[in-house]
Amino acid sequence: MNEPPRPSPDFEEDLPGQDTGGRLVVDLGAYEGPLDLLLDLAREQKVDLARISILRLADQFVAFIESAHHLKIEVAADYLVMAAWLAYLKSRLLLPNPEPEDEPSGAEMAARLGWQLRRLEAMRKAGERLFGREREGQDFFRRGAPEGVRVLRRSAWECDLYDLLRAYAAHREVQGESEPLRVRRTNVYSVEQALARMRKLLGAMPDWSSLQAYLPGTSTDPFTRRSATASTLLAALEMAKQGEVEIRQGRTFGPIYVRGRRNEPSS
Amino acid sequence: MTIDREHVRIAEALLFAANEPLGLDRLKQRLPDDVDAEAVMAALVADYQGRGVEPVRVAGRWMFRTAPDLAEVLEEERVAVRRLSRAAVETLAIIAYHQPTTRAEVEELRGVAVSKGTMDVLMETGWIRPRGRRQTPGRPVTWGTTDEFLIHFGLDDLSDLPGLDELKATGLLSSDPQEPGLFDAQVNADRAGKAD
Amino acid sequence: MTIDREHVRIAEALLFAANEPLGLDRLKQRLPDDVDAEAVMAALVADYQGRGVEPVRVAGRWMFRTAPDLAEVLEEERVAVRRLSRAAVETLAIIAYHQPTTRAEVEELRGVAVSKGTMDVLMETGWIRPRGRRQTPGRPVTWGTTDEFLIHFGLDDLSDLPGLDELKATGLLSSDPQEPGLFDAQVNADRAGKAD
Repeated sequence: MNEPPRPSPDFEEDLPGQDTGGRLVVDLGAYEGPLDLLLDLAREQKVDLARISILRLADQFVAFIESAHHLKIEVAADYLVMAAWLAYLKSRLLLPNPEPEDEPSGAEMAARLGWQLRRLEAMRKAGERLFGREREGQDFFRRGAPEGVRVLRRSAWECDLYDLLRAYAAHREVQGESEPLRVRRTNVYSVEQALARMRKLLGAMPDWSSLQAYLPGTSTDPFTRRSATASTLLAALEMAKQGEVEIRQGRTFGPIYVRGRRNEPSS
Repeated sequence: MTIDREHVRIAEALLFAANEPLGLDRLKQRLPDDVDAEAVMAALVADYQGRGVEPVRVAGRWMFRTAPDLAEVLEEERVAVRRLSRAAVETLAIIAYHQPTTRAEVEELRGVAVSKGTMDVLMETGWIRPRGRRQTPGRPVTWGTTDEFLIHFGLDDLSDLPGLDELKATGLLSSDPQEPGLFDAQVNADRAGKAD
Repeated sequence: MTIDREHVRIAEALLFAANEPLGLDRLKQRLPDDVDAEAVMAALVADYQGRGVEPVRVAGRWMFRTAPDLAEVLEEERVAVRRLSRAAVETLAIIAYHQPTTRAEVEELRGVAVSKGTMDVLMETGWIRPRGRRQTPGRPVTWGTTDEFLIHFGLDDLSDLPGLDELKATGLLSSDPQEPGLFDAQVNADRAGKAD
């Protein structure tokens, strides 16, 4: 771990705080915060970070900040905070008692700082190793002009049997209403038939008789029966218009009665 | 003349990574001066004989392309599930129940024109097919359903399509087209009169 | 088991044609059902041993790429990769090794605020992505790396990150010291040194 930082092709190595001829050149701008500076100073101890002397590091840091101060370099607040904290840590480490009960011991604080530096160091190295790998676009290349996989779009149509049957049923319903007489023509009892039958029966009926009495009695089929009812009614109305019969109905939907027109004047 | 395998590798990588076909001149630029680029390409072509991709010369320049006989493998089907329109479902139903039937008959039954789009969609489903021509003036095409139709709707046979009575029994068909209620009231009234 | 050359050809053509790395599942889709896609890929890898291009597995999927030792010849193909700042490299490394991790955790580790510019640059590379939110007060966004990150650095899986095992073993990926005893010794050494 104490090897000198390996220059990486991807970023410029910062070389701040160079000791040129005994004169410290301070360039705080090159550091990424107080931890970065601490790490750089720790490297100067040239030992494994796990064995770094936190006391010595604190001295180095404070000295560094002081020199910056002497050179009237504006020092960012977080560096000053770190310097103050390190001074406090140093005092805690050197004066083992009395340790306040409610805060971590000086040793714990030092341990945490050492750990933080090791973690940062580890990540810095990890970044370097990552970027030291063979990389796409630098060391290897993808297919320059991939043909691509042609996409054929196909539609799958969704429709189940229920949809189909419902559609047909709906269609039949509509159709049923618009063409009600389609299949019934053969059973229709025509108005002409009804007229002929009424004229034939009229003489035989004595007085007011129910329209029902004029219906042909042969069919029990409800449709034929309804058709005959309608036609007989129409025939009766037609005959009434011609003056051949009289029609009477006591109430709405009540029974309809028919009788032959009396030839003698009613007056 | 022996070909340096390294030069073939270089040509291979260059062709692979290039985003447009490479001319021999470009290849020569990357190879040592005394190398016969044509021979290198010939060696590369030989290497790829019978493989899934191959170097080909198009308009005097080289490129890799996939072997033409594998074209089908390189097609990906994306299936988009779509719902049939109401008009299409109804038309399909009428064709299924009345086949063979003509478009004019479908239109007569539905009371509206069947759009070309509807027929196109139904053809696309693979569920209907032309079945012949009716021997009437104009010899219109008649339509029917396909085996694909039976498979899709889980029917063994066309006769498995439920009849009108069965539709009514399932409640799908609510009113009976054979029994319009037009005269019911009067008949009942008649009956009531009869009972007097 | 013998490998059908035709299946190798198909895999080869697919990988060549694809715009992105293909997973084994995609390959299986194009091969007959009973084909061992892994064995097919192993055969393809063997075929390309020592060639100028090679199939490699990155981000758990397969792609063809040029042989890394030919990098110099392909210099002209090189894309101008933006030089990342030290802050960006460090931030990327922290995100890669600690993912999912929050910006606050990155800041804590580096002891300095992460500028918006750094995150923007990393997002622009396509190597990091938001991965969700941590279920802690403020529900901060967590970050992780993308498949594009793995492809770029030629990694098959995040577990292949260089030095990951060592970092895990030393506990350096956790925020708390794993070996408190070590530090006691060190602090005692400090005191001893001071006493000299």
